[in-house]
Amino acid sequence: MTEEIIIAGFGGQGVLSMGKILAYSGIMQDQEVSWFPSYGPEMRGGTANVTVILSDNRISSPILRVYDTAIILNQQSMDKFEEAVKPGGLLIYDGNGISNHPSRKDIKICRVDAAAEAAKLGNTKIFNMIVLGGYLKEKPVVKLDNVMLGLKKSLPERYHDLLPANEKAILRGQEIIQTIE
Amino acid sequence: MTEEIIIAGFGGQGVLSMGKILAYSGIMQDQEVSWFPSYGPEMRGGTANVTVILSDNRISSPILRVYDTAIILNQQSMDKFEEAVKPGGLLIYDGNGISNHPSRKDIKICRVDAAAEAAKLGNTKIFNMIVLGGYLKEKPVVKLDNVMLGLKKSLPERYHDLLPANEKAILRGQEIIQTIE
Amino acid sequence: MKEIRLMKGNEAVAEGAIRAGADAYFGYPITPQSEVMEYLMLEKPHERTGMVVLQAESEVASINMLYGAAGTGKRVMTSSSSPGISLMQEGISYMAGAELPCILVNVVRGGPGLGTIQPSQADYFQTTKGGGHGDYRLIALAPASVQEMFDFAGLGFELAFKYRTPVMIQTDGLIGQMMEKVELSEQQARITEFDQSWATTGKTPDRAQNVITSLDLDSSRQEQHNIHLQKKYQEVADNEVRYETFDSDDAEYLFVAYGSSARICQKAIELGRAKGIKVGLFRPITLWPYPMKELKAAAAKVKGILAVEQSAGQMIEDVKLATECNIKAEHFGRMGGMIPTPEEVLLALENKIIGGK
Amino acid sequence: MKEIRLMKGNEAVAEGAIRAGADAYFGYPITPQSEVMEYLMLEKPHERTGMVVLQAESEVASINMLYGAAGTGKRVMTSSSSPGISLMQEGISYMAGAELPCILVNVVRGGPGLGTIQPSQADYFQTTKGGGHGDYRLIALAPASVQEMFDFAGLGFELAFKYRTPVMIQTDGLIGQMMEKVELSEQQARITEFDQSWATTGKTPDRAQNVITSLDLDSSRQEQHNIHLQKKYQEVADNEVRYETFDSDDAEYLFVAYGSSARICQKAIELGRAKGIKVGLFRPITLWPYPMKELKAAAAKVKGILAVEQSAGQMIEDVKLATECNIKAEHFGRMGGMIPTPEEVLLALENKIIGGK
Amino acid sequence: MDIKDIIKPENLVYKKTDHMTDKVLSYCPGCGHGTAHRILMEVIDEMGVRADTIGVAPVGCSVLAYDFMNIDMQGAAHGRAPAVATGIKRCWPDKFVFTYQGDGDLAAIGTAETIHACNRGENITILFINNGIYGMTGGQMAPTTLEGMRTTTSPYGRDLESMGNPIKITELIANLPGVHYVTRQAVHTPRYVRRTKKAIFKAFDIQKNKKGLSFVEIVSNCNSGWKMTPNQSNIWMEDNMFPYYPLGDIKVDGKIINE
Amino acid sequence: MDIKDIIKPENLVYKKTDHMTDKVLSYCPGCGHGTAHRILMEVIDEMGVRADTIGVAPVGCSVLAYDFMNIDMQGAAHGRAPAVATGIKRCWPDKFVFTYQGDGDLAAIGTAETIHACNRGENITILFINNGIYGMTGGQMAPTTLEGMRTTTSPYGRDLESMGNPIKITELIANLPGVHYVTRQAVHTPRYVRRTKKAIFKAFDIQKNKKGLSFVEIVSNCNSGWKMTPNQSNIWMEDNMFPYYPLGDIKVDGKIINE
Amino acid sequence: MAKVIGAIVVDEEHCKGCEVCVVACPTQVIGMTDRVNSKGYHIAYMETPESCTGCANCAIVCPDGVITVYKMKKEA
Amino acid sequence: MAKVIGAIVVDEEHCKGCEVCVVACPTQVIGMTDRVNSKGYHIAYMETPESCTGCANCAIVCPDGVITVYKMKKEA
Ligand SMILES: Cc1ncc(C[n+]2csc(CCOP(=O)(O)OP(=O)(O)O)c2C)c(N)n1
Ligand SMILES: Cc1ncc(C[n+]2csc(CCOP(=O)(O)OP(=O)(O)O)c2C)c(N)n1
Ligand code: SF4
Ligand code: SF4
Ligand code: SF4
Ligand code: SF4
Ligand code: SF4
Ligand code: SF4
Ligand SMILES: [Mg+2]
Ligand SMILES: [Mg+2]
Repeated sequence: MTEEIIIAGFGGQGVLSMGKILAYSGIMQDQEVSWFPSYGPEMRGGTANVTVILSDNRISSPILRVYDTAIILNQQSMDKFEEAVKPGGLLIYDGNGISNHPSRKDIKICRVDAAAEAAKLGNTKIFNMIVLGGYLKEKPVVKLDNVMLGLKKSLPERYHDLLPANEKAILRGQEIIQTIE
Repeated sequence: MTEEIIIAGFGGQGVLSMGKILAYSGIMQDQEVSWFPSYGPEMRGGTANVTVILSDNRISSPILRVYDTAIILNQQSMDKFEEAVKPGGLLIYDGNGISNHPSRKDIKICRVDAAAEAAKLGNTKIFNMIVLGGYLKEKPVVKLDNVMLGLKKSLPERYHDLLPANEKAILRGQEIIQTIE
Repeated sequence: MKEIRLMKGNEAVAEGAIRAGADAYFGYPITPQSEVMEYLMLEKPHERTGMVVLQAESEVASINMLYGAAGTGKRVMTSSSSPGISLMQEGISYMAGAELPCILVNVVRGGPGLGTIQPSQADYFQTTKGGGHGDYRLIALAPASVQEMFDFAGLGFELAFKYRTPVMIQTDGLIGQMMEKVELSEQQARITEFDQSWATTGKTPDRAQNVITSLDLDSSRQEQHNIHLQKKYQEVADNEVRYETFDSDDAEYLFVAYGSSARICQKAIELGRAKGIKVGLFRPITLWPYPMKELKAAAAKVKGILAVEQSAGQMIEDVKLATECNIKAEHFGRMGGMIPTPEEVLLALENKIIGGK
Repeated sequence: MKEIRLMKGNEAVAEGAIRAGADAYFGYPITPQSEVMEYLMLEKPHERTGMVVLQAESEVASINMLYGAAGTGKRVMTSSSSPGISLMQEGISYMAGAELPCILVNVVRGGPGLGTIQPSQADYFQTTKGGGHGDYRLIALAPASVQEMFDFAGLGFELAFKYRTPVMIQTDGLIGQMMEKVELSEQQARITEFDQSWATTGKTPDRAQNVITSLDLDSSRQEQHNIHLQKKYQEVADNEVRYETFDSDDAEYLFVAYGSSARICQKAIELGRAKGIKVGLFRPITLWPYPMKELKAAAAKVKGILAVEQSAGQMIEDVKLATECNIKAEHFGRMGGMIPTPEEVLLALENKIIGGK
Repeated sequence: MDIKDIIKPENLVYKKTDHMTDKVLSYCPGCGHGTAHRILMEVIDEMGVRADTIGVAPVGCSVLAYDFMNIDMQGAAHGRAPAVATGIKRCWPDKFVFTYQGDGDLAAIGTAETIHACNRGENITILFINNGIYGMTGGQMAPTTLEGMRTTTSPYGRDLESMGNPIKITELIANLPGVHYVTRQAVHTPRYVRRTKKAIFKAFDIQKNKKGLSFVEIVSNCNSGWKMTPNQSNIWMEDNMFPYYPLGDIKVDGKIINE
Repeated sequence: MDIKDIIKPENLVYKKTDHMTDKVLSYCPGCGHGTAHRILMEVIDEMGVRADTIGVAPVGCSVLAYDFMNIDMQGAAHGRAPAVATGIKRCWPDKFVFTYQGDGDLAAIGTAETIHACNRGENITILFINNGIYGMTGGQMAPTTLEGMRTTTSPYGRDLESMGNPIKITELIANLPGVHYVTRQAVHTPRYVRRTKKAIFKAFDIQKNKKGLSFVEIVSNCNSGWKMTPNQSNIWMEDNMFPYYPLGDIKVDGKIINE
Repeated sequence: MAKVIGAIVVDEEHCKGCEVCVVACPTQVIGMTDRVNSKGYHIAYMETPESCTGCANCAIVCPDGVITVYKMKKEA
Repeated sequence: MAKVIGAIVVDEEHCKGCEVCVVACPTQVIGMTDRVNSKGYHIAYMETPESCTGCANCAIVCPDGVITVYKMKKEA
């Protein structure tokens, strides 16, 4: 199994840490993983994205032109990455702030309104976990147990009390994700 | 005509400027010239030498292993350069401070006791001009007129009153040089 | 049990240095490698192993602090990125001349000048041919994974001390910034009882003074010193070549690429083989000494070579020298921080080598 | 009437700069080139032509003063010797990246490190392959006489402005310290009304702001900038190759040498021809762009090449690349400030090329 | 009364000077760099000297200053702006030349260039933005970082013993005879903005009259690096930075002010 | 009484310390470098700390200091001795580490390293030989060259307007809190040699007690560069250098001495 | 007596929502919108326009220079 | 009263003839030889040995450290 993912959005949306949790989860189930972020000062207030690859085999290129899955969290990223999903691949997006919705017919498109949901739950910090949940619903590349282990690894100990909230968010994401025709 | 000369002695003996005057003299009679000194802090209190080449043709290497003429002004230089005179070449030295006199049979050896003579004349500054005079007696590669022109060129204007004394020293050198059997 | 972590390349080389028993790190922040010092500061290696970490006032100061500490026999490291490495060139030449072991890490970014902070491989010439003055060489290791970033810290110290010479870990923003799984080796003790025969640790009555210098105003002695250095470099060239091949057994074409480009080429091979193109990879691990003989041998079995490097074409010169211009060899690269995609690389192979005359 | 003087190479390049209408010199003392600034200070060029001469606090400051002045469209020069040139590498990369014209003079001494103050040619790699970071090139002129030291100041400015790029006058202690006859050309006026289309001289209402920078954080634009630079370098390579040959018409063997080594080889040719050895000289005048095609053509007519360079063997790589390894080519050189004698050079030809297998 | 009646050209009181470009500033929300840029451009605007002004941008968050200041500018290498400015000024003694530098740029890697441009009394103006941190590279310790302050390279707080003292470079260079005017200001409140602008005016006036080097430090916030909101950071700055880096003139007319 | 009766081992009063090698000093006749070397070695000898001392030589006339000081030494790049010493000292906090630097080395190219080692309060000793000139390279102007002084790069005398002011780096670094002891001395007469030796003792003592950086400037002659005989140069030094660079302690026990 | 009345115009797309103007206004005129601009920032606006004196404090201190200020005399 | 008498020994080959010792001697003991050593330098020597007090001033100030000093009590 090899899953090649791009996650893209605003700097503050937790894009990088979502990728990191995914990568950690992969490690927890003995997979090879790679995580490559956009970096540098242009991230300041701008966009952020990260390429995550999970695989049973040694990973070749950590950067890619096309992806199995694109998780898209703002309009700029939609403009940039809709075309980068492999035919037959998956595109997940949060509808908040999206003006031009994805239109490709050769891929599966899902929507997870995580921003709205997070606002509803009064905790914007779990936004990215809701998205992650949605993704895992569609592609259970890692087991929830391993995600929780990964989360634990990637969070400093002093934040471990947040783990239950995060787990809930993931579950909620799995519930609210919907496939767009 | 090509004349390849090494002049070697102590730092304070005017070795470099003697070479410079010779080079200037060559220019005055439309020759090609090159002048390459030993340089750097090791000159401080140590030895100094300069390679001077005068030629009617374009000069190739400004540094050499063997010379037509070696003008040697202290023992260290004697040790180093006696062997560097081409067979049939000329070695001129000042006997002052020389403990091992030159012994080669295949070259012409001349002695010009310029230090003693300069002391006698009460002007140690003209030491190198006496040596130069001796050399020009043996090898009139440049005309005295041109030497004086060269001297004029290489001396700052404020020292031009010293020219007559220098001319006299050259003439004196021509007188006192003697060939050693 | 193996200790496994998800780490950035920059963090891995820092942790690698700690575990290899490094004594000191001196550095100055610059993107995309600031995580090296940040990681070290966070880890308090002074408490873990006694390792010293100091933020210097500049890269010039860093390299000269390295010189001082290395001159006492210590295992020392610095890291920077292209402009900062340029500032170190005088100091690097001094360290090579004075035969001081150390690890330098260059997380290369796009140049020239201030350029960009994105990944690049355009400092190949600087590292392999001599960015500083005089005849010297750096042993240059080019990791292609985060694991190697970790491993090469240890290997780097080993080589640096074996030959008393600076070792460059030549990598780029891609390897430095990406995270991968790393298997950590065990902590090695810092070496406090070491060979001080040459190190300046204070003259004791039982030995003559030790002096660390690159100066000898006597040219003939200076030449002897240079001959000694050249002999040492020859020994390194004879013994320390490292490289790796992928899918090269049946290959008709070869990518030659190091570091991040090698990773991209591996994906291009997957894509190429899927299309029936028999292409393999020759990956120099040591950029200097360059695997001359090994590449020549590998080249003899194929029809053409594409050297892939994120530059205008630097390593291609060594490819040509290695293969004695006996085989079609072209350069493909992107510049200014652009990273080529596997698709582009494959296309370049098809156009420049397979399709080319 | 021709103005003829006996001058040191260092003085000649300084006088050449004044006469070529240089606007400014910034530098820092270092043997064996301190006479450049000393000569300028003595000559009061500020009174002669208005030229500015300033002793900087370091070579790092010098190169950045150069950057500032060059960025306003001025004709500027600095000079140094090996360790000082190493310190300038960041600044040189910046100037290349920002496309600033200037003359750099490297009066090379023995390295690595502090080395010695005697002549050397071991900074060939640094100058021709890129001592600084990133993909850039310096036009490198290698004078072989004091006359050329004078002439190349003018030529250097011409090329620097034609291509808006730094020009290196690559010489060594031998050429810098020796005196020869120089025929001085006439004083050229300093150019006060110049093309300010790119220079930062104060934004006027009739034009957009001018900016001098080497930064572009946008990688695709940075790549475009790099492509532009590479095109420019190609143009230089196509048009500005300079070289010279001696006694090569009937030659069976060729010395390839530049600068002071070329002079020594000329004497070796005299000695060799006296012994009946038909040897000639191919002398690259531009070290970059290297006379690739021209050397290839010259090599086709001979049996073997000895590359003579006061180094451990740097230019030999370009000789091999130029000749595509199709001809026997060996390196001969001395190091650490030792200057080979003509006799040695000839002997090396006999042993390594004529006698060699 | 309707707002539309007020918003009329003839009622205009304040508007960003056209010496600033229209590009969106690359600075974080609330960062003092933007304010400092603007008042500097206002001075050049009001003095009418744009055609005679060449600015030098540093490497730091303000590396792109030339994207925002609509004047001729050069981007210097990290720390070398004073040398770059020297090169310019020596060739163009009648132009106005300024550098705009951060604390890492000016007081760490650029120390030698700063000290020597000051010591030579180059007739230029140095604007020094002291935010106690390396903003650009992600919040590392600067030479001016306060004792105990947490940064990414002093994650447990700056320790004087091992990391040295926060340096008062401004007081230091004030001792040099070539330096004519030295002041320390801030731009986080309207009052200080007005004062700082006056100081910049004065600095340019000194340059015009060829009296030597003028040096204007602006103590500023780096809310991203300090990990605070902009307004929090301004309060923290008043409480912590100003006591160590007290505001006010340090040297006027070539004479050090002794309180 | 016969001289031979006096010259006996038991009557020995003074003899060059064996911490100096027997090599002929590379310095010009009468140059203060030799004296400075010797008293430094005497201090190390008398303190018995050779086995714990690492010296750092600069680039300057004293580049070969390690040929004369019979102790472990490193030759630093021009100006970088304080960084080299920092590297050593951080790894060996219990060793004695000193730098020996000229005025070009310390106050021109090495300004940043000097200021920052001082500012960090590295527990080292800096010996600073100020002879107002670049001796090694043939007598060029140094940052400390006096106004009007002729050198090969100021052949018509140092002009303050275009070449800047002679810098008092010693007074400058005395302002830095990390610096514990700063003094300015000379070695051209027996009285000053004895004083300077005491100052060096004090500096090493401070280092032993880990109190911070100590900085001993020695105003010295460069008769070659100044183009005078040694004794002339010493008189010229008293008449011209001392008024500008007054001798005496500048900072003691971390406190600046105000006259 | 002629009272002075002011008004500000915020360049909404370029406001970064830093709120520095909010605390700088001596008469507490400025508030922040709930909605965000395309960069995701809340926007400064006149919450109590009637209190604005046109003193320009807000504009002077706005790091992004996005405030334009107007002022006129209002007959009492 | 026991008078103190001193003597100095100059390492002749290593003396550089700088004459710094000459002016440093409080009792004008030291003169310079006419002859030179192999480096060409005149050499410091005790011109008036009877005046030497063994104070070591000359040795302390000799840049090349070539003076060794001896001293003994001379019964009056
Ligand atoms: C030679 C070199 N070293 C390091 C860097 C990386 N760098 C860029 S900006 C910077 C520090 C910026 O801090 P400061 O000068 O305080 O400016 P600020 O961003 O805080 O305004 C550093 C270290 C560089 N670009 N070049
Ligand atoms: C990077 C570099 N720049 C320049 C030099 C040349 N250089 C050697 S010593 C020196 C100055 C010496 O003057 P100072 O430090 O005052 O020592 P002094 O000789 O007067 O004792 C210079 C410029 C060098 N070796 N390295
Ligand atoms: S990082 Fe700091 S200094 Fe830089 S723009 Fe952001 S707040 Fe301003
Ligand atoms: S040049 Fe000057 S400093 Fe150097 S040894 Fe001679 S007198 Fe001393
Ligand atoms: S200060 Fe400017 S950018 Fe900040 S909230 Fe107010 S208007 Fe917006
Ligand atoms: S102009 Fe003055 S009163 Fe009006 S909003 Fe701005 S700060 Fe407030
Ligand atoms: S020991 Fe004293 S008295 Fe004797 S020669 Fe020396 S200085 Fe003079
Ligand atoms: S001071 Fe020393 S070197 Fe100088 S003359 Fe006297 S003994 Fe000789
Ligand atoms: Mg800052
Ligand atoms: Mg000096």
